[in-house]
Amino acid sequence: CKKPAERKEGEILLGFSSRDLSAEYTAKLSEAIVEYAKTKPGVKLVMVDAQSDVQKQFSQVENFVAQKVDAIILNPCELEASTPAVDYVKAAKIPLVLVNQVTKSAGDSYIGSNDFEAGRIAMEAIAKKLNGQGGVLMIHGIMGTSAQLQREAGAREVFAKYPGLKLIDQQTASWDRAKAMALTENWIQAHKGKFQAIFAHNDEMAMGALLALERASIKKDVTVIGIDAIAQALTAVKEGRLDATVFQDAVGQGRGSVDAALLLARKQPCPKENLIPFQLVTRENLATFLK
Amino acid sequence: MIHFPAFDRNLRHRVGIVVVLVVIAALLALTTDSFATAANLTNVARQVSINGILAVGVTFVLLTGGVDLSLGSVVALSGVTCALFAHPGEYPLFVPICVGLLTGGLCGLLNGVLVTRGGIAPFIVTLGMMTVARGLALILSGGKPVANMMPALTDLAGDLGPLPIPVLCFATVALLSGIFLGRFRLGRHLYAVGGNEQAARAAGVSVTRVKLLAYGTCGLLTGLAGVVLAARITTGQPNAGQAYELDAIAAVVIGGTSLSGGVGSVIGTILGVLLIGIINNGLDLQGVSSYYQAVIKGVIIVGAVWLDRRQSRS
Amino acid sequence: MIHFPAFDRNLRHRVGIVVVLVVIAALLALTTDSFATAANLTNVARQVSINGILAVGVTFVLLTGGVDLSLGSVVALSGVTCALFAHPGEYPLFVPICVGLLTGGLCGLLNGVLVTRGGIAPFIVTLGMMTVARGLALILSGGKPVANMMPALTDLAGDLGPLPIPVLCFATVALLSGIFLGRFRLGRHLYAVGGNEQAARAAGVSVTRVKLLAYGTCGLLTGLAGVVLAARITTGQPNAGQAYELDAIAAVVIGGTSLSGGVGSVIGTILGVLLIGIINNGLDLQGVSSYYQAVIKGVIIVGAVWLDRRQSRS
Amino acid sequence: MLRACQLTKTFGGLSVLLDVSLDFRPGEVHALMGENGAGKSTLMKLLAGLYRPDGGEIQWRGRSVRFATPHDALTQGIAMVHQELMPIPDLTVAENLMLGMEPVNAWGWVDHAELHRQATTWLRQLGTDLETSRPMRTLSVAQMQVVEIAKALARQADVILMDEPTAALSDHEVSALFKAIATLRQRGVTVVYTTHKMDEVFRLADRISVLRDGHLVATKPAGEFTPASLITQMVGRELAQVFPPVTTTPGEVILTVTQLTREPAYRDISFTLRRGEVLGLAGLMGAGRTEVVSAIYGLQPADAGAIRLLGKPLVLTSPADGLTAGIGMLTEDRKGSGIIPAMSVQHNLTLAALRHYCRGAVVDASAEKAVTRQAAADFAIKSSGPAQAIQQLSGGNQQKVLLARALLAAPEVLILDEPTRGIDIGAKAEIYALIGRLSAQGTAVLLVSSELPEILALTHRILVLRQGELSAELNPRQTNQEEILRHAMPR
Ligand SMILES: Nc1ncnc2c1ncn2[C@@H]1O[C@H](COP(=O)(O)OP(=O)(O)OP(=O)(O)O)[C@@H](O)[C@H]1O
Ligand SMILES: Nc1ncnc2c1ncn2[C@@H]1O[C@H](COP(=O)(O)OP(=O)(O)OP(=O)(O)O)[C@@H](O)[C@H]1O
Ligand SMILES: [Mg+2]
Ligand SMILES: [Mg+2]
Repeated sequence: CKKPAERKEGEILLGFSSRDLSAEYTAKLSEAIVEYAKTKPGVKLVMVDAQSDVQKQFSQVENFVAQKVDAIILNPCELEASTPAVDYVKAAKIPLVLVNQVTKSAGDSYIGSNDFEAGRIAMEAIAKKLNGQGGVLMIHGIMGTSAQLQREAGAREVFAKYPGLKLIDQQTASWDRAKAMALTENWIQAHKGKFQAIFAHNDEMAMGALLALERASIKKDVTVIGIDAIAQALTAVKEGRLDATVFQDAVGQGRGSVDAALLLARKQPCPKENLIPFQLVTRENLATFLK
Repeated sequence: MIHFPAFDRNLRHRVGIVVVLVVIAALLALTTDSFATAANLTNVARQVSINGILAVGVTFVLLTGGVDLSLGSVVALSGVTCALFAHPGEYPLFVPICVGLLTGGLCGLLNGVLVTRGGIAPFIVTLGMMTVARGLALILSGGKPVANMMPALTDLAGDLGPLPIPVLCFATVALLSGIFLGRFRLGRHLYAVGGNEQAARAAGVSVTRVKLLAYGTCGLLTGLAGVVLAARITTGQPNAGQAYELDAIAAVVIGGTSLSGGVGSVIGTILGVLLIGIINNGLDLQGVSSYYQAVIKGVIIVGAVWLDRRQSRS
Repeated sequence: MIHFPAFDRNLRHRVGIVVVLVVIAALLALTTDSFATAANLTNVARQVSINGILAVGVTFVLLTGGVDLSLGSVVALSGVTCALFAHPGEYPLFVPICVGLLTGGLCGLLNGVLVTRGGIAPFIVTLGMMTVARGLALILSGGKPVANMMPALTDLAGDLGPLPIPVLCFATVALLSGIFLGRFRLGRHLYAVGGNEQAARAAGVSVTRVKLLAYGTCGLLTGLAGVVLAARITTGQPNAGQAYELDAIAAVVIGGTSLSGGVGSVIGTILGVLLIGIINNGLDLQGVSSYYQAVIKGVIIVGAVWLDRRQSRS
Repeated sequence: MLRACQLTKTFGGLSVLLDVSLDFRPGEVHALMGENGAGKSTLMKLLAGLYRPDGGEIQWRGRSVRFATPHDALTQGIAMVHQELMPIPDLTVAENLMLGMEPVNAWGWVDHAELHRQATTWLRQLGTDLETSRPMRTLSVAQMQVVEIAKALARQADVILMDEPTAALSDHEVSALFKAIATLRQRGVTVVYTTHKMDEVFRLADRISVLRDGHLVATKPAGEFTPASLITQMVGRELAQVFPPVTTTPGEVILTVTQLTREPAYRDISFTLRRGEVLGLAGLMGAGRTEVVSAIYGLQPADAGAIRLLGKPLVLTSPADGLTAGIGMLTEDRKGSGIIPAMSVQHNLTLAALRHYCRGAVVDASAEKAVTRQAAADFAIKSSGPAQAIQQLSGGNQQKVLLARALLAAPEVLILDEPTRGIDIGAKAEIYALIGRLSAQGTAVLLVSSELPEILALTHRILVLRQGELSAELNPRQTNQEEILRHAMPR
């Protein structure tokens, strides 16, 4: 069979399809993967960007299979919809590592964390801060994406636990800071004084909510928590503006997935699952996350 | 063999795009080992088929001088309705397929009715349909992907002999549409309406009927694309198809169809679809970073169209 | 007071939209306590100002019969370039602002050159620019938001007296553009080129210059929108502005500007911007679930345009 | 057979047709006459189903009918040749001609061979052998006009409404058309015919109806009219003299054209033009007259040759260059390169000379309005006001606006390409007088016209173009139509 020309004898070729490089967390994860792969001698990694399109990602996976790569690292777009891509790789008998997002079919190894957990941790923090009493607003990501669905589900579990916690209103801001800002401005008008916390499905939107609250000078009455621990969110936590965020270890996940892929490519045993837990970042434990 | 004067003429007109396509393909074949393999070429064909079906559909609308921005949302909506009727053991295979097609067709017809009877600009009508269909897809699915589809349906994304079924769908759709537009009276009337609506009306062509046909066909094919996509990703995904309309319309316009209507051909659309498909595939094969991919893709498309138009002017 | 016959006429022509606007506003004032408050109305004004600046800019392009799909990406790119020069203590305030404006203006001019000199369809040119500018924004920012902006710049999203500065920007831009299009010779030429390019040329109008002006102005205003957005969200966000072009073009077309060019007015555009803004605000205030928001928004927009066109026909 | 009963049509509160009752008999040629804006086209469009009447009814073979669309009228056997050209630019001549009647084969496919065969047959009947596979956009205005006529003939309708079919045609095609009309008449077909060319009416019409301001003022057999009485009926007053005598003598040479060439349209064109001179350019359809004068205006630059204005060589790449140099032009294609349809009469009028009505870069609205009012009076432009969209004006009135536009720029050299196309006899007389006045003021006029009487009466000198080459220079006082045609006919 034909091997790509740029491949030297004995070199290992890895294919990596990233969910969306224009999203900050995924970009960080992908960078970690690329950088870590560079430190491994005899390894070549090709990265492609699915731009959040399931069908496009499926095509990229097909391209990898056609190229006969030694292993594939997949950062799936979706829980359900990305399953056929996983099945396709398995049928082609190429080792597959899933990172940051599971699918219905399991790969040979999964590195990552569970979005359900992230939602739960963030909401728990809010509940604790409000002593289980108060009004909460929730800003969703793009509706129907698995991150949105699972983060919501995690948060809902907490609502069930604390009957004093009321979900006053919820709306999507499509992961977008400007949209979250406008939404929060509108909510400040509609629900003035009735809410004590805002939970945003990611930090971008949390930053938008934060800016709107600050502009209306009512931030001190409202707790804001996001997810992802992007750089700006960490700074905001440090400055005492943002109450908390949920840390996802992009570098840990990235390195773990490359290691797993190499093990599988060399036909060595590899753990089926490597869960890197989410951690709540507050002002108290911030130092460990600011490197 | 049957003689297709329109086919030959259109191919000759699009010589610029053909040249760009061939050059890019040759470059890719030379610089990568994987491009010119059967497996990869089948991949390219499979990958372009959904955009191809959409592009052929929207060719009808663009020829009449209209536009359809609702493609992506209607793909999602049809995928969802199809998947809702596709749980194993509930209905026979043709039910979800028909439901998906009908959903698309009805959305298209509604677009057509609003454009013709309502006298509203196609841009506004289909922009409205774009948000409405997306909302309906989310409502019907409860915001969650509709999974658990019957294997018979998801098999439709598989192969029939050496050829993937989606590719066969695209080929059939393109062939029939090409014949319809090139050879049938109603097809020619589509060009007439797009070229000069007043003149077509004065010559006794029923402009309303022609436009309804165009939007309806476009909707039906969008429904087909929705079903094929659902089969391929084994779910009805309410947020699928984002910005698919742009890729489809881009393919059509690259292929020489005028946005003001009256000029264009299915063969041009196919070339446009292939160009976009090969650029996407090639850039991924070359491992170009996705940020640079965007830049390169934009430059190649504009460059190809520039070459093509210069070619056909001289 | 200066007399603006064009202004009055345009307002009279858009009576349908005015009625819809008033009805919606009245409904909201009656059903919610919070709508008709000064604070909320300031909010609406603030929220529409970015879309408003973009819409006024793209009105120039649409009047010539062109289109600009690159608005959203260029907003992101200008925001990023502006933010790159906006770190505290590096440059004085005017540098990042000028860099942002220039970025937008250059993108617009390039669009214009490709359309006029290259003879490529505006749809393709600006679609290319859309991907290229997005790619550049990602490359320049390394894919991460460019944070750490000088307070002087982010203050530009604040208030000047009772009025938010973005609103003042929008109002100034709209006023100047309205005067330019309604009263200046070059403004008249813009309408002529859009109404019948050949005839405009035959009457001695320099079509190339007019189009360059239109695309350039649109680009410059897009750059302004990018700077205002960056100030508002305190970062240069490479993935900001997704689909902003659709909202902007929708506002313009709702306001009665024809996509085929030659007809339209800034006052119509303002009405379109306000309609979209009030719908968004109202649906949020009413707490309508986001699935239904999409459906309702689509229906209202199509309905408003239908009413308006019926009105102005009779 | 076809009867209009008390037809009324209003546009935006303005009645353009009031209580018009007329009947059309089988086998007659019925001429509809009237000034620009009298309502002739509106009446025809009502009969052809393009407009619906606001009052009254249409009777067809004794029954009252309502045509919702042109399609309804066509199926009943009523076809129309429209005053405005309606090309579908990117379809072929044959496809345009046979639109809606395409022959199909057993499979339901369009039979292209048959399509072209039929199209060729119809065109031959009109004396042209235009290639039917050419795209419509490559045709000249006259050629498009022929296709429009053939399109109506091909319907084989019982009533054919012809709205100024010969406005853009030269004599050769006109006589072919008349032959075709004679055959139609023998077959019992009704032809309703509108024209502003007086001679045609008396050659063709069996009966003449005159419309004035939307009212029917007379219907009589043609024999009962004389040209003078017809004009009086139309205009409402007597017209002393149509052609003013040429009294001026040309001055110094202002424009020199040497060896102008643009293959394949024309080659080796050289001539001079003097101040105050009216130079006629005659030729058959497609002889290249339009293309030559377009080059002098910068609309379609020539490939080779030189143009000098007052001895200074001109580089003309666009009409803007022509205008700045002091050359003005009225183009032949009213719809294509003339009007800006959605713009108001006022804005259309001042477009080319706008800089004269500006303070700095700002348009001076009051000056603009004043000049519009003046022009509307000078040219008797009939509109509901300067703010009316020009597309709502009658064809002749649109033409007057364009003529006024060309004059407002006050050019030293004025090119008029078919200036009186579709203009009524009264206004024509005024335009002729105007040309005389311009020439007296020293403006050099280059007049392209297919109406030979016009050229003969108005000019100082006539150039004849044959297939892109100058074939003769004639003195209008010492020549006649036959001689011009002899030089114009292809060898
Ligand atoms: N769509 C319209 N809207 C408003 N007014 C109109 C419209 N169409 C025609 N008119 C008006 O109706 C009147 C009659 O127009 P019509 O075209 O019937 O004249 P006509 O007799 O054919 O003149 P011409 O000899 O110049 O062709 C004109 O004054 C014109 O301005
Ligand atoms: N039979 C023909 N076949 C091909 N091209 C033709 C034919 N007749 C004319 N043309 C082209 O059509 C165009 C008509 O030329 P132009 O408009 O300058 O003619 P004209 O003398 O003004 O006549 P008119 O305006 O009455 O048609 C020219 O480009 C000429 O080359
Ligand atoms: Mg008329
Ligand atoms: Mg001519």
